[in-house]
Amino acid sequence: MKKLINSPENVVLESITGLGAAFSELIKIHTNPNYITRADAPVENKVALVSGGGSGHEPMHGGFVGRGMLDAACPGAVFTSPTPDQMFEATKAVNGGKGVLHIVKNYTGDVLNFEMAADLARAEGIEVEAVVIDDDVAVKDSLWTAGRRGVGTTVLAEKICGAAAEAGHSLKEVAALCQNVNKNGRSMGMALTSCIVPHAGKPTFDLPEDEMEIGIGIHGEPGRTRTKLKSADEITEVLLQPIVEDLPYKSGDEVLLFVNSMGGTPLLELFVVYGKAHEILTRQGIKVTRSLVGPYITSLEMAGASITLLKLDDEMTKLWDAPVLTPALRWGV
Amino acid sequence: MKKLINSPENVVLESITGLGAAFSELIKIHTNPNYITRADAPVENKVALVSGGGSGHEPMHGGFVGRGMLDAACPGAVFTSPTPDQMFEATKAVNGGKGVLHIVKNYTGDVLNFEMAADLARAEGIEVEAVVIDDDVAVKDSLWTAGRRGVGTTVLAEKICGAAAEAGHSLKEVAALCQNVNKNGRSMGMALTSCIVPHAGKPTFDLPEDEMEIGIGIHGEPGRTRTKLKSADEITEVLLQPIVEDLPYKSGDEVLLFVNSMGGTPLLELFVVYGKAHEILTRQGIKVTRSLVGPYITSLEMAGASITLLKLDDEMTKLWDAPVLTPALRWGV
Amino acid sequence: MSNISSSQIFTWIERYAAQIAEQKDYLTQLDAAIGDGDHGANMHRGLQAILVKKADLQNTDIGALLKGVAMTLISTVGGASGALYGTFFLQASTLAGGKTELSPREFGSLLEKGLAGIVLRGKAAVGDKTMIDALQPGIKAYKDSIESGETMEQALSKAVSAADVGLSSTTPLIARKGRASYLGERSAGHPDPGASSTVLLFRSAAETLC
Amino acid sequence: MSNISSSQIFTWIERYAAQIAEQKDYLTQLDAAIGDGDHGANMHRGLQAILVKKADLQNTDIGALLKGVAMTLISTVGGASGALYGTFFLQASTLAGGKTELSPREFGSLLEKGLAGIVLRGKAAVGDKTMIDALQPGIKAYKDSIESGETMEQALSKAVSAADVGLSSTTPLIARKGRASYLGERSAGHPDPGASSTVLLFRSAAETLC
Ligand SMILES: Nc1ncnc2c1ncn2[C@@H]1O[C@H](COP(=O)(O)OP(=O)(O)O)[C@@H](O)[C@H]1O
Ligand SMILES: Nc1ncnc2c1ncn2[C@@H]1O[C@H](COP(=O)(O)OP(=O)(O)O)[C@@H](O)[C@H]1O
Ligand SMILES: [Mg+2]
Ligand SMILES: [Mg+2]
Ligand SMILES: [Mg+2]
Ligand SMILES: [Mg+2]
Repeated sequence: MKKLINSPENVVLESITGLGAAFSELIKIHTNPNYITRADAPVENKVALVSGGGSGHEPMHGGFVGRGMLDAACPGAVFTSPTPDQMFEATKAVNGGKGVLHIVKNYTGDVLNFEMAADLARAEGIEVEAVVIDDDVAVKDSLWTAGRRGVGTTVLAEKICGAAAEAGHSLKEVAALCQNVNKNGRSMGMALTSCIVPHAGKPTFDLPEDEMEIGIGIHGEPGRTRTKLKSADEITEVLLQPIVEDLPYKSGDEVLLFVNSMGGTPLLELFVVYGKAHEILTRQGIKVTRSLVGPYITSLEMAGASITLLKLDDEMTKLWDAPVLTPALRWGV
Repeated sequence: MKKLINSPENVVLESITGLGAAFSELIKIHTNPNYITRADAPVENKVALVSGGGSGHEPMHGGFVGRGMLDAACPGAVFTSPTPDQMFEATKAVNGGKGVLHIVKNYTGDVLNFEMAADLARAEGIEVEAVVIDDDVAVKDSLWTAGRRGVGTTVLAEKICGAAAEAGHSLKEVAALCQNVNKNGRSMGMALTSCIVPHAGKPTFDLPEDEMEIGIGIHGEPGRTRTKLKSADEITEVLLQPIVEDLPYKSGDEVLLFVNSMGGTPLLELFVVYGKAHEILTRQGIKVTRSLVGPYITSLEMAGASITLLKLDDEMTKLWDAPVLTPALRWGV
Repeated sequence: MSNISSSQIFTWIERYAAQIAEQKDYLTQLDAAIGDGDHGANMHRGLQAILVKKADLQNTDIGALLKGVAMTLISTVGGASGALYGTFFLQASTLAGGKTELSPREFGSLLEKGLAGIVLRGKAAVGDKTMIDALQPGIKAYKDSIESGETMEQALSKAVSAADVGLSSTTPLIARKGRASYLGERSAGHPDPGASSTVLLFRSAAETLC
Repeated sequence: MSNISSSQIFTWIERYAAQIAEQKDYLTQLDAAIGDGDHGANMHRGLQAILVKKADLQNTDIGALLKGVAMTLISTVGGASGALYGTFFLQASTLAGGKTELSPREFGSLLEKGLAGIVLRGKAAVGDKTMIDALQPGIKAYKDSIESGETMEQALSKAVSAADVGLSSTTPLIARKGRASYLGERSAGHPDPGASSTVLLFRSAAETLC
């Protein structure tokens, strides 16, 4: 296993320690239980945003803690949802008296552990709302299943809701906005290679040299289908079409186009995908008015990409453009 | 070869087209010959900065074009220096009447092609200065060789000199500053895996599962030595020690610590290295006052990392903090 | 029929920890096929954390012991299994407050209470390809056996068998809950990792509680 | 001894393009060992670009032809070799302005002028493990042969042999110029890719210019 780590047991703690050292002006690392808060937390009279999930998706979520985005992030073990005590402590630490929003990706583990944390926090009199992000069109939605996974839209929701909280919106409003972002966001991803979970020490799945996985999640889990390798243009089509059809996104819509690297795919390639996606959408009359391109919600060193579309309204666009000052997203300030 | 591309021939053009579509407010793509300029180029009465090099190092250099950094970038074929006509056209396009600085990484191809371009530009009456960056301590310096490679310090020089140009410094001043940044910057890199050059279709070198290359450059070239895989802490020591000893950096020095991913190494791991490097320097009394962590000067999908130290003075620190608005670096604006 | 002492309960958990340690890679392998390849590591982390607290957990009543087990699992395992196994022991503990021994029948009620907690949290039913597919038939077999006057040994042996059958029944199923559900039809043909770790829970009980 | 016509010069370049196309992967392999694995692709890109301009380049004097070759290499190859081979042909072209044929001796002067251009740009000398190690002895052998009254065929055949010996001489060397120099002692034991493409330049000349 070729990794720049010391041991699978210590990688998460050592990594967030490094993150904290690099960005000590923006964030503060708390350990035992592990969570990351804004350096200036709690911010009085602001709705606080807490997210979290398994590690291995960096910069999400720790890299999104800071002004205009998250107040706290709770990193679990690699690909394993964090435990309730992490979210409970984080929630208490960032509560500024206006309530706390939990932004939860729809995985059974994340949902259950966040629920338990919210119960604990409410028992201490903290107002907590939770919004579950479930935007992955690769997974067929149904009342009878765990439903869709939460993927790329999470990043956008954290940015947009973080700006709303900064602007003084109430907990109910920020939660409703988060629901609305989730309702208007759709994603799909693919993998060229598997990743290696440090504890496992070998690839989660074997993928022959001429095949790829379509419809993968962000935990190294296999996708919906395995197909022969295709060109970047074809892959972009394969990812984009189910997304566009699902909402559906229509001619005249304004969208944010988010092309994400799963970690191992370099920018050179990512911008080829972005260019093609932009071209396809433009041809369909869908206007790309905002973009995000890069490794933002990753799967360790997995090679592959995901595409997220978010249908924007004026409010969301304004909130997207609002200042943000975090380790991984920085603008306007 | 598992890549999100359509063909090795088209990957660079398609990628910069995507880059241009994603950041049309900041940059403009010119083709035939290929170069990327600030959207508002030429900026009158400002020294213009032009850099360039082989592609495959993204976000460098195209991602660094914009306010407060480069005026133009010239992308060559993957790992192949651009041709003089690219730099010549770019130089003409961004010249705002105050002269143009060429920031050149020390590779024979880059140096020769930039020289030819400068000759052409000077023949048209444009004042051109060139500064060659050669900061790689893995390469023994000597009058009789091609000298050290230009690596991580290039990114820092482009940022700092871009800010100086923005602040109205003259061409002579910006060139002298660039020399000074180069004089105070040192780097060293290592690889866990080889990368695959699209045209070649297979790894540039074979690296057994339990070995790594120390002292690699950014073109998939083998390093100085091949050793058994070590822990992240040990690798950090192996990279940092020759850097610190070379300048040397001394107790009391203020430095910028830049920990760079070669592309395939995810942030989870990179921050482990950053944390260790920060700890080692702090123990030696070297004060890390600024940081940069992430994939900024890469080698396609190569797994590995490099460390760059830059000894800061007050002016450099101020210029580092100055606003920058490019696809890949954005702050203060 | 003799009662179950609190020290036996701890021995049960200790045996479970040993079995998980032994099967860790196998459980992870099962989870890699249809999940995210961490079930073995998750469970192992939690149970090792319990062993560290041995001194505290051994010298207390069954309610406090089970609550300690629950809280440790909840705060160290993470993932779906941490919340669910944690809830199982937490709910079970509520019926054992202050008790230092349990009758076989009481033990059955604890298991049922734990199961109800998992169902409430996870909203899965038999057939969804989860730990429930082993846990529910295992508990039912235990209770039926005790009700019909059989020994603890017989009851736990029947529980193991029923859980095992439940585990096997998950193989052809298409998952409807948990991470495996994202795979849709590709989840069929693999046993459920959580059901597999549940079988070990019964097996370690059979080896320690009679 | 007959003169070299401008159409022969183009045929030379065409043959060179064909040989590069054929040896592309081999050259790249040499460059992967001690450089960055692009020398074959670089040269191939440039020579294919020249072929595209065939119509223009064929109907012109030797000076313009060589200048066209030079400019195309310079603007399509990139890397060290683009600048250096480009400079070679550019400098050579300065001695052939308006000419439609060259005597063998004039041709030798062109080659020498080209070599001087490369040396001026690249500052390498024989022994630095670069194309110079093949180019310089090749040109010297050619000139010596012509001076001593031998035929074009003999002169070019000697040039090929001398260049080949030069190429072989690069194998044990530690590189002092170009990318291979970064490898230090690890560069020893591999032939230089640029010296290898230079041998092909002589070989294609031998096949087309006599
Ligand atoms: N809703 C649910 N109800 C009951 N058990 C579940 C549910 N979701 C998942 N599980 C169980 O959890 C197991 C997976 O646990 P684990 O791999 O540790 O967590 P995660 O899925 O978060 O990675 C599954 O094999 C399944 O038995
Ligand atoms: N300073 C120099 N003088 C002469 N030839 C050189 C010099 N530097 C490099 N070369 C030649 O260039 C060849 C490499 O060309 P190529 O691989 O196309 O360019 P790059 O090194 O930029 O990737 C080397 O094998 C060597 O023969
Ligand atoms: Mg998990
Ligand atoms: Mg090259
Ligand atoms: Mg799992
Ligand atoms: Mg080369």
